Amino acid sequence: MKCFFVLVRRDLSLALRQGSDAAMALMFFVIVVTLFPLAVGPEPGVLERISSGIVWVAALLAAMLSLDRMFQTDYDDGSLELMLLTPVPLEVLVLAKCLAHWLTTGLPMLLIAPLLGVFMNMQTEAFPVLLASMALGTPVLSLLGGVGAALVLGARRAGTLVALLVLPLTIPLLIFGVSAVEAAVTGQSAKAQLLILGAMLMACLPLAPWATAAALRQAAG
Amino acid sequence: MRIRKLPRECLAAPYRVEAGGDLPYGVGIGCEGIAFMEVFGDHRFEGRGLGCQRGGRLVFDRLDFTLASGGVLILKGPNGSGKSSLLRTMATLVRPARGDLLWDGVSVTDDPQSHAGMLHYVGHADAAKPAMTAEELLTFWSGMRGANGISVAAALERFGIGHRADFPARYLSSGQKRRLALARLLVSEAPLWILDEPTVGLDVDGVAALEEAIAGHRARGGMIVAATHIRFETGDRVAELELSGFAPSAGDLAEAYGALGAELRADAFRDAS
Amino acid sequence: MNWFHWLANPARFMRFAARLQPWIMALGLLTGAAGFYFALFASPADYQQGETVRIMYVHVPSAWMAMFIYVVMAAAAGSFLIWKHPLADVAAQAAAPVGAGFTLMALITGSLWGQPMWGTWWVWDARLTSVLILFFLYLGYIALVNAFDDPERGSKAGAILLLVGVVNIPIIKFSVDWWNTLHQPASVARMDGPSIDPSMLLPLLLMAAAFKLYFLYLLIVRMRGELMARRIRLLHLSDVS
Amino acid sequence: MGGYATYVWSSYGVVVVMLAVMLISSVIGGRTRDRELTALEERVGPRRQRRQQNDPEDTRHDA
Repeated sequence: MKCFFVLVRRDLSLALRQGSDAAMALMFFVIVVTLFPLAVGPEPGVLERISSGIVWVAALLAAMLSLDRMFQTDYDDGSLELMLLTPVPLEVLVLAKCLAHWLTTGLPMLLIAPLLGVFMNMQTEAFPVLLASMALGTPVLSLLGGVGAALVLGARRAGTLVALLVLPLTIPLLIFGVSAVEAAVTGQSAKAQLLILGAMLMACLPLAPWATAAALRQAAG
Repeated sequence: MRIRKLPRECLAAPYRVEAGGDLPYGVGIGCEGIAFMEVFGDHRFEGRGLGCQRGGRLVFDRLDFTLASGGVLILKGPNGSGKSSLLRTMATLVRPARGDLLWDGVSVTDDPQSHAGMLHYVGHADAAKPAMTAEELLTFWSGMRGANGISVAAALERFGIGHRADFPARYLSSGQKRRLALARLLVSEAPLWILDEPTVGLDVDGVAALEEAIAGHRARGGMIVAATHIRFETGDRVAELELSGFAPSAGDLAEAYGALGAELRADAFRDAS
Repeated sequence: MNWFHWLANPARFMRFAARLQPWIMALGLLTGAAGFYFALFASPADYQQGETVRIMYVHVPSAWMAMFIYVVMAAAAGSFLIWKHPLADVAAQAAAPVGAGFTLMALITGSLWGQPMWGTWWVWDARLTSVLILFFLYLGYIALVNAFDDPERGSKAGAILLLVGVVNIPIIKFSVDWWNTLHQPASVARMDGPSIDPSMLLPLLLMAAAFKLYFLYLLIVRMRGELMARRIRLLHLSDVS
Repeated sequence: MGGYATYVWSSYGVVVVMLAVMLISSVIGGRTRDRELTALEERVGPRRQRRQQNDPEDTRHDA
């Protein structure tokens, strides 16, 4: 268990020192959302209607942008091999990597999402649900993304490929995340959607690291 | 791992025993008269009929080796003969295409995770994160594997980079990065060291430090497999393995490609279509 | 189980498959001809959808095949990862383009069905949307398998992706259905219709059977090709060394 | 076909064409590889066949 925290701490301190990676994903998130009012026009009604979808799609895309860094540097400099050779189950280490990834990309996006909601004329009543749906959804994004990031290690054009592989798998997340916010906007209960998102997180928590670990082992071999 | 809990000074002590001294093999004098063999216990690492496949190509086949506590196995062979592949197979990073690896007579291929705790692997890459200092890197790896060796500062000192402890790895020269990678061997204990060209980039002092570390490791019952040009006193428990002797023949190549081997004659089914 | 192991030998499997091939072809042609006849001429037009219902007889079996082939590939991937048998990987890689082809077929016929029904070439109908996502999954698999210089790496990564995908498919299907009921106005007819008359069931099942036999035949042909490609690669390698 | 003939026939046309294209391209691909393999085996073959005759364990996968 100690290894888990040691690895999270290392990844966090690396992310802080090479802050540009995490910041770039966040900037991308903000810029993509900003493009939409410019593209579809600034009428508050239109923006409000599409706001939840835009924020979620932008979050998905921004997460994809940061994914290929997740294991790539460790793979390139040999750290990954050494991690495989620690006496800890690899799944635990994968979970630590995913947590670190979420803390550096998912969490900042989650925190800035209300601001983007304001940009998009979203009703303030919907903000708690937006935050809740993203709090449940972005960890799933990191976990699923980990599988993709591990699969493309050593592949040609890995950065693009990982998005092609992971984005279709995140569609359920998008559907329920957006619909939770929409329910809140129209004054309905978003409980069902949030529960389903929670179930997805619970299902991903054991399954995704397992698949990621298998992918990492074959990447090193 | 059967490592007796010893005070840190004791673990540091064996490195002062000179290689090739008069002491009976594997026994050194530490503080409080502890015999070093007890540090790792008596182990045996064997390979039986190993075959390894890289990029769809069989690089060596039907290879056997045996390594006992205190022993050294030096891999020899021209480029492409599979030295690195064999070392990676021994480290369970690569699954052998054929044959089996045994630790104390028990197969390790089915449970690589527990075998991983038994070994240190130093490959071509130094795993030096440019943004982390030497000390942080070593502390990290000792946290991952358990800090049961000598202290981080002492390990850095032993490889002569103590004065660079606070330097981010991006400012270290390639030789210093190599020393840093080797210092990892000392901060956490493992009976088996797998070293792939460990002296690349090292100067004379660096090689000497490595030799000292290796001698100390052996004196305490550790074993070493290496592809290296370091000269070892031949004789007691130093074996050489010439890999070019295990290059597969064409027939082996055909057979080893899984079950798509020699008997898959195209004409066996071509006529029927 | 014994039988399974017996067939796991590629040469033996191919010999066995070659003996099976003419029978599959005959049976496939028979069901195919009957299927086309019933679908186009010997079945009644739907009272609601008119003659366009005939498109269903190719659209729905294609969509079924798209799903079926993905599951077959995932099963092959599972046995490749567990038993490390290359034949399973050969099967998965040989089936992938066929699965993608059926998916594309389902999309095109769905679009041709949608135009007269809804007056537009594309509607975000639940089935069409799921099939579209499935198409992406197929393309992702094919892209991943071919993205490595070492074919072995591609095989293993692809197999893991297939297993992850097959776990996800029911979730995707569920979420798309859910999303669809949320956004679909009730007045628009669903593509599957309320209930299927037995006179429509016969051509549907015949076509489904014909498609399955076609897939089986093509799988054998493609597996043979893939095995040969591997043997060629092997001979090149042994030639070099 | 009740005015919808274009749609019905074109969808059946698409199906038939795609089925045919997949089948023909696979068969042609197989043939090309077959030829390549034959040529290769003729080139590399003699050496291999000699080896196999000497190798009593040739049938080990059948075991």
